[in-house]
Amino acid sequence: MDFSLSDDQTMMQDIVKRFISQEYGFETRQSLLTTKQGYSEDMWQTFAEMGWLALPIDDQYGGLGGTIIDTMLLQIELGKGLVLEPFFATAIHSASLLSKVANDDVKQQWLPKIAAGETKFAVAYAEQNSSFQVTQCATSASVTGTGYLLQGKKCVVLGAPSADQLLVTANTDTGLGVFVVDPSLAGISFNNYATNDGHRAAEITFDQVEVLTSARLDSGTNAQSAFDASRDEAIVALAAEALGIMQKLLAATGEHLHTRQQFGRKIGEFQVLQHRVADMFMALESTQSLLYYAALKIASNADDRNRATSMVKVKLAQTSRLVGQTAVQLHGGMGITDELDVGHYFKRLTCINALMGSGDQHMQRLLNHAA
Amino acid sequence: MDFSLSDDQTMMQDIVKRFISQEYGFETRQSLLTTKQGYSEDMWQTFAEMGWLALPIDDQYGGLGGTIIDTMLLQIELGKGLVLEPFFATAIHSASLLSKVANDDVKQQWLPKIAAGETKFAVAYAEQNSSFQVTQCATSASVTGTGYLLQGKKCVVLGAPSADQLLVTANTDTGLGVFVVDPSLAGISFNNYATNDGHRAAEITFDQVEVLTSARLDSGTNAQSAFDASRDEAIVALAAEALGIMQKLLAATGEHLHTRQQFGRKIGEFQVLQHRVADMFMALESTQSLLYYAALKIASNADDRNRATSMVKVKLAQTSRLVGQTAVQLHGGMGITDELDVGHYFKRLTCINALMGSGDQHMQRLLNHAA
Amino acid sequence: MNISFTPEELLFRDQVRDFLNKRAPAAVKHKQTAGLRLDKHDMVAWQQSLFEEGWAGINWPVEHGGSGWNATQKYIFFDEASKANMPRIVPFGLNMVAPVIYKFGNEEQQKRFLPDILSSKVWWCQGYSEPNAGSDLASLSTKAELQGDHYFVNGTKTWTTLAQYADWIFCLVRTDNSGRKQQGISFLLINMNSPGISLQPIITIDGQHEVNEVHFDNVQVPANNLIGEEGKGWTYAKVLLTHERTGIARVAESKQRFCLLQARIKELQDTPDQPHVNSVFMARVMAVEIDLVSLEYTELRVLSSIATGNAPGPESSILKILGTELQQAIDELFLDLSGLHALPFVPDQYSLGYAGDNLEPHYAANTAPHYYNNRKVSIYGGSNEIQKNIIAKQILGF
Amino acid sequence: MNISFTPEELLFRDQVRDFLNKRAPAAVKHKQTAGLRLDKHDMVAWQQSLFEEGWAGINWPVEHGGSGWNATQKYIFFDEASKANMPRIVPFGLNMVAPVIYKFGNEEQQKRFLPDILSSKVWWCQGYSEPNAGSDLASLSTKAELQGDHYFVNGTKTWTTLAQYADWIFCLVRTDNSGRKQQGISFLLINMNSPGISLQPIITIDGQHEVNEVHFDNVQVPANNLIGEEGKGWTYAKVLLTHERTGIARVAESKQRFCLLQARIKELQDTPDQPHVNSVFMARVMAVEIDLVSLEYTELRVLSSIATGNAPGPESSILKILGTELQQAIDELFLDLSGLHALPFVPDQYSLGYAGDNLEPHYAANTAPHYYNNRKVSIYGGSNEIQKNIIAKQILGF
Repeated sequence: MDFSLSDDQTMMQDIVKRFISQEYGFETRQSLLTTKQGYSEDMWQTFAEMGWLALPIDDQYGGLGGTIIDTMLLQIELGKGLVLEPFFATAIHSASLLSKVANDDVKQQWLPKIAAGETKFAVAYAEQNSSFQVTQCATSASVTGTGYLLQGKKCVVLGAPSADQLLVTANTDTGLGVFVVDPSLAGISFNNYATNDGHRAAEITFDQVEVLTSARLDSGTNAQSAFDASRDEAIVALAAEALGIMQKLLAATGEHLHTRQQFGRKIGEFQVLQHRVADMFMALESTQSLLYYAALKIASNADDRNRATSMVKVKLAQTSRLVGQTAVQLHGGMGITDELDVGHYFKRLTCINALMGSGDQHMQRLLNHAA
Repeated sequence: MDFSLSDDQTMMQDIVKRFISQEYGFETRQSLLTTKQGYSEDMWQTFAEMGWLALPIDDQYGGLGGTIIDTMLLQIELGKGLVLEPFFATAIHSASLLSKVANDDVKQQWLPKIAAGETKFAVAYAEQNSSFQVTQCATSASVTGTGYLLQGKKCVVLGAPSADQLLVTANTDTGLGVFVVDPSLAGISFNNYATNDGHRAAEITFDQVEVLTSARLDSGTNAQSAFDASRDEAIVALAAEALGIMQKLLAATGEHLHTRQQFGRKIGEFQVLQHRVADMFMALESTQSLLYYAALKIASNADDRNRATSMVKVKLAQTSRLVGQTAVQLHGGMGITDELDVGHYFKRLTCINALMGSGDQHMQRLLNHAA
Repeated sequence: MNISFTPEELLFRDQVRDFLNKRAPAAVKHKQTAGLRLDKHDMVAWQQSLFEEGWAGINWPVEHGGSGWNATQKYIFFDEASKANMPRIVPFGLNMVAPVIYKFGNEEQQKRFLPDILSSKVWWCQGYSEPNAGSDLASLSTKAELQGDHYFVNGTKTWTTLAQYADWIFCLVRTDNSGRKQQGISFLLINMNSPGISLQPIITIDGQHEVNEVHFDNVQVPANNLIGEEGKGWTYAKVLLTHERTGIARVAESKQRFCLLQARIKELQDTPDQPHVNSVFMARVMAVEIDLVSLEYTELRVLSSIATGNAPGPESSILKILGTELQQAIDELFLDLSGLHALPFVPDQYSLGYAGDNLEPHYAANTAPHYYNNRKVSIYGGSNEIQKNIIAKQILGF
Repeated sequence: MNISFTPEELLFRDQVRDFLNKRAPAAVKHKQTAGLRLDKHDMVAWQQSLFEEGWAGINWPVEHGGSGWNATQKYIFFDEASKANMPRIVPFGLNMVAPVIYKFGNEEQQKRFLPDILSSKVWWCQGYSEPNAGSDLASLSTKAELQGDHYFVNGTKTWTTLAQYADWIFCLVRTDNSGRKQQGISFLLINMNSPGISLQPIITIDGQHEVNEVHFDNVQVPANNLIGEEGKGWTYAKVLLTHERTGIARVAESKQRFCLLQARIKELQDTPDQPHVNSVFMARVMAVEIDLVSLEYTELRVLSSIATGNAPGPESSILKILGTELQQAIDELFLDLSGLHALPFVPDQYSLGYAGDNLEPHYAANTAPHYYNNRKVSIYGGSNEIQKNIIAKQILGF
C-alpha cells in the first residue's frame, strides 16, 4: 500500500503546472473564449508535442501508456488552467471508448492519430431522455444491404464542432452499437453552440445517414460494457479536473481574504470566514480521497468500479457546490463578474457536475445497487 | 387571516408560564425523576384544577372545549418545564382518540374523568414492526361468544405504568379495532421501565385476554381514520412541546455565551458562536411557522392534515437536532452532564423526534403521497 | 389565530384575479414562464397596468396615491400575481426611494418626484454600494461638497442595477468626514443626465449586463435635491434597508418558480424512462417545498405582527437569509433537473420570434445562467453573513 | 500509488486474523456486538492479550518494546481488529503518557513506568482539563510548588475519563505564573493513591459514571516525577495533542459500527413490512458510507505522508473533525433505525446473565445513551470549533 507519486509523475506534474501558469493564463483564456473556434489549434499541437494527448493511450497504439493515476495528475493541472481545448472529449472519453470497443485494426487506424494531435473525436451518446448509463437510446441503426442507416438526435455532444470523427451510440437489432461516423456524411446536421463554461458542443441530427458495416465498432465486444468502463474513466478524469479547480478557488479565496478590507480590517480576520475556508479545505481533502479511491478501483470489476465512481461523483456534487459557492460568496459581487477568474472556475465546476450523471443520479445508482 | 392570539389565550399562556417557572423548577423535576412513579400525583391534581386536563376536551364531556391552538400554547409552556406527568399520553393522545373513535355513551363515561384528573389512559398501539401509521398490527382480537380474545405484544406504551385504562389497537376480522381495556385483567403482563427522557412506559403482553364486546369502541366509526386523526393532533402537540424546549435551549445558550469565559473573553464574542446562535434562532422560527401551519390545517381533510403534520415532523427532526446538538456543543462538557438542565432538554427533544414517526418516515410519506 | 379569508377578502381576491386575467401584459407572462429576461419595456408595461388600476403604490400612504391595502390584501395580491406568473415590482422607485421621499422629503420634493414614480414614468436606480464599501456600507467615500446652491459630487458607485435604464439615481454621499463614519452621510437625488456622470457596464458570469459602475466627475446637483437634513442619510437609509431585506425574501416569486418546477417535474414523470426525476431528487424537492411553506408562514407572522403595531426585529434578517437560500435552492433544483441539458448557452432561444432551433428539453434553457446570476442574492442587500451578525446582536447583545 | 498488499503484508494479515480468532477475549466481543459498555476488566483483558503477543506498543519505538510495525501493518492490524469487533485501546497509558515518557522522560522514569504501561498492569488517566479551562487549555491554574524534593499540588482537574480505575494520573500543572500562559506549565506524574486526592464522579446524561473531577488538596509529589524540564509541559503536551486528535478520528471503530449497522439493516430488510428502512433513510446511510470511505482514504494518505517523513499539518485537525462528525452521524442512524424502540432506558439488558426480559428489537438497546454520550466527541480533545481555527490558521495565517 503506497500513496506516494513516482519521480516521473512528480516531474510530469511540475511540467504541466509550469506550462499552465506560464502559457495558459486567464487573459489568454479570455481571448480564446471570443474566437470562433473557442480554443487554440496551436495549443492543441503543443498538447500533442508535450505528449499529453498520447498519455492515456496504450504504447502499442502510439501512446505513452500512462495509468489512470497519470491521467488524473494531468487533469488536476489542466483543471487549474481551465483549458478550453477539447482534451476531455478527444483524449479522455473518445480514446478510452475506442480502446475498449474497437478491434485492433480500428485502434491502429485512429489512436495514433489522436495521440499525434491529427484527429479529434467526439462521443455522441446523450439524448433528450437518456441517462448517463445509456440504457435508453432512441437513436437507431437499422441494417441495410451495405451497412446501417442511422436515425436520431444527439444532444450536448462535447467537442463536436471541432471533431473530425464522431463516435455514435445507436440501438441495433443486436443491442447497443457504437459507430465511427464522418460528420460530413449526408443527412447529418449540426446545431453548434457554446456551453456555459465556454466550451463548444452541438446538437446533432442524423436523418437517414448511411454508414458501412465496418463503421460499427462493437462487433466482438459489448458496447454497453465498453461504454460503461470508458464512462467510469471519464468520471475519474472529470473529478480530477474539478479537484484542480477547487484547489485554485481555495487559493484565490485565501488570497482575497488577505487583501479585501471591510470594517477596518482584513476580512480574513473574521472567524466565520476563517471557518468557511476550513470547510472548503475539508471538502477538498474529502474529494481528493474519494478521487484516489475511484482511480485505484478503475481496474476492478465493473460493480466495484461503478460503485467507486458513483461515490466520487456524489461527493463531488456536494463539495464542488460548497467550494464554488463559498468562493463566490466570499469574493462578494466580484465573484460573479466576467472579469474575475473565480466566476469562470465556478461555472466550469457547475458544468462538470452535470456531466456523466448528476450527484442525485449516482446516489440513486448506489441505492439501487445496494438494494 | 390573523395570526394574533386572543386575550384569553394570552392570559392562559401567562398562567402556565408562571406556574412552570414557580412550581416546576429543574430541582423539583430532578427529585421527581428518582421517585418510583416518576411524577407527582399532586401535580396531576393541580393540572386538573388549572383546567389543563380539561382543555382539549369538548365542553359537552366535561371539558373546556379548547382549540388545537389552545393545546399548542399550553404544550409550548409545559415543554419548557419538561413536565414528567403523563399529560401527553392521557390528556392529548388518549382523549383525542377517545373523542374520535368512541360513541357518546363511552365518551360520557370516560372524558369527564380524564378532565377531572380521576382516570389516566395510555394508548397501546406500537409494536415491534409497526409504523406510526398503524397499518400493520400483529395484535389480534378474535371473536368469542361474549366478546373478543386479545393476543399480542405492544411496545413503548407511554404512561402505561400509571394508566387506569388502556386503549389497545388490534386486528379483527372486520379490520383494525380500538379496545378499552382494564390493565388488571387476567392475561395482561407489564414490563415497566423508564424512558431516556425520564418518562415511564411499558411493554405489555396480552395473552388470551378476554374482553366484552362493548370494549370495542370503533363500532360505527373507522378505527384507522380515527387513529390517524388523533395522531395528527398528537403530532401538533408534540411539536409544540418541542418548540417550548427549543426556546428554553436558545435562552440557556445565550446566557451561557454571556457567562463563560475562554481565551480572556466571553465566548459569545466569537463570531462563529454568534452565527450558531443565529442558526438556532432561524431553526426555531421555521419550526414555529410550520407548527402554526399544521395546527391551522388540523381541521382540513385527512390528506391536507397528514401532509401538514408530516411537514412539521420532517422540519422538527432537522431543527430539533440542530438546536439540541448546538446547545450541548456550545455548553461544552457541561452540556452532557446530568446536573445541568440542558442535557435533559436535549434528551426529551430526541425522544419527541422518535415519537409518532421519524423525520425520514414522514418524508417518505410525503414522497409516497406526492408520487 | 386563523387563516381563512373573510367574504370581503375573497371578493378582493376575485377582483385581483380578474385584473390579472384581463390586464396583465401577455408578453411579460410568456417571458416569465419561459424563464427569459425581461427588458425595460416589459417591466414598465406591467407596472403601468397596475398604476392604471390605482394599485401601483402598494405600500404607500393613501394621501400619496397608495392602494390603502391591509396586510392580508397585500398578501392576496402578491400571491395571485405570482400565481399568474407576473414579475415582482422593480423596487428602486416604488419601494425604495419613494418611502424616503414621502417620509423625509419636503412637500416640494414630494410633488416633484412621487407622481412620476407612481406611474412608472421615471426609472430610478440605487447609488449605495461602492468598490471599497461592500458589506461595510457606512465606509462609503463618494463626496458631495456644497458650493452655493449646488452640491458637487465626486466618486464611484457600483453594482448599480439597471442604471442603464435609469433617469434618476438616489445616492448616499459623504458630506462630512469628521465624526463617526455613519454620521456625515447624506441622501441625495441626482438626475442621470447630469454632465459628469458616466456608466461602465459590469458583465456578470451569466453574460448579462444587469449591473454597472456609475462614475461621478464633479457632477453639479441642485441643493434642493437633498432629502431631509445633511448628515442624516444613514438614518433614512436604515429605515429602508430593513424594508429592503424583507422584500429580498421574495416569497411570492419563489412560490411562482417552485410551481413552474413542479409542472416540469410532472411533465417528466409522465414521460416514460426519463432519467432526471428519481427518489433522491424528489426528496430534495420536498425539502424545499417544506422550507417554502415555512418561509411563507414566517412572512405572514411577521406581517401580522407588524400590522398589529410591532416593530420588525431580527425577523427581517431571517426573511432575507432564508428567502435567498430558498431562491438558490430552487435554482439548484432547476439545474439538476436539467442535467446535461443545462450546458448549452443560448440565451435568446425560446423568446418570441427567435430564428434558430430551440434546444430540447425546453425547461433546461437558461437554468444555468439563472443559477449563476442568483448567487448575488446571498451577497447583496447586506450579505447573509452580515444578516447573521444582526440576528446574533439582537439576541445576544454582542 | 497503489493499494494492493504485498505477499508479506498478506501474511501479516493472516497472522493478525489468527490471533484475533484464537486469543481475543470472547466476553469483550459479545459486549461490543451487543452495544454494551466495557468495564475495566474487559479493557485490560484485551490489552493484555496484545501484550502477550508483543503487540501492545503499536506506536512505540522498538527499543521500548514497540511492535515495530510500519504504517501498512498498523492499518492492517486496526482494520482487522475492528472487523473482529474488538474495542480500541484505552489511550491514556499506551498512547498518551507513554510517548511523553519515552520522548522526554529520563532513563530512570522510562524504566520505572514504561513496562507496566506496556503490560497494562497500571491504569493511567489524563489530568489536563480544568473547570475554567476548557478549550482554552493553556489557561489552567492547578498549581505545583516545589518545596525541597517535592511538589505540592493544589487545584482541580475535570472530565477525567475513568479516573475511578486509575493508579496514576499525568497532569499539566502550573509551576510559574510570570510569563505567557503557555509558559510555566509543567508535566507531572502523580500516584492516585497520594493523600489529598479525591474523586467526584460526574454523571453524564446517559446515566453513566465515565468522567470525574479530581481534586488535589496539597498533594505531595516527588520531584523526580517531573517529566523533562519545568515550564516545558505545554511543548510536550502539544506533540501529544496532534497525535490524540488523529486517534480521536477512530476510523476503524466507525467502520466497525457501520458494519454492525448494515447487518441490522439487512435483518430488517429481510423482515416483511418493516417500517424503519425506507429510501430516505437509506440515502442517509449511503451518504455516511461515502464519508467513511473518504475518511479512511484521508487517514491512509496522512499516514502515508507521515511515513515518508512529512510532518502532520492541518490533517490531524481534519481527521478529528470529520472522524467525530462521522461517529455522531452513525449514532444518528442507529437512533433513527430504532425509532420508538430507542426510548426504553434499560442499560443492563442484553448483557450476559441479565435476569429480566430483553426488549425487542435487540438492535435498539442503548442506541440513545450511545448517541447522548457521543456528543462529547465534538467537544473534547479540542472542540471541533478549535480545530477549525487551527486549520484556518495553517491555511490563512490568521
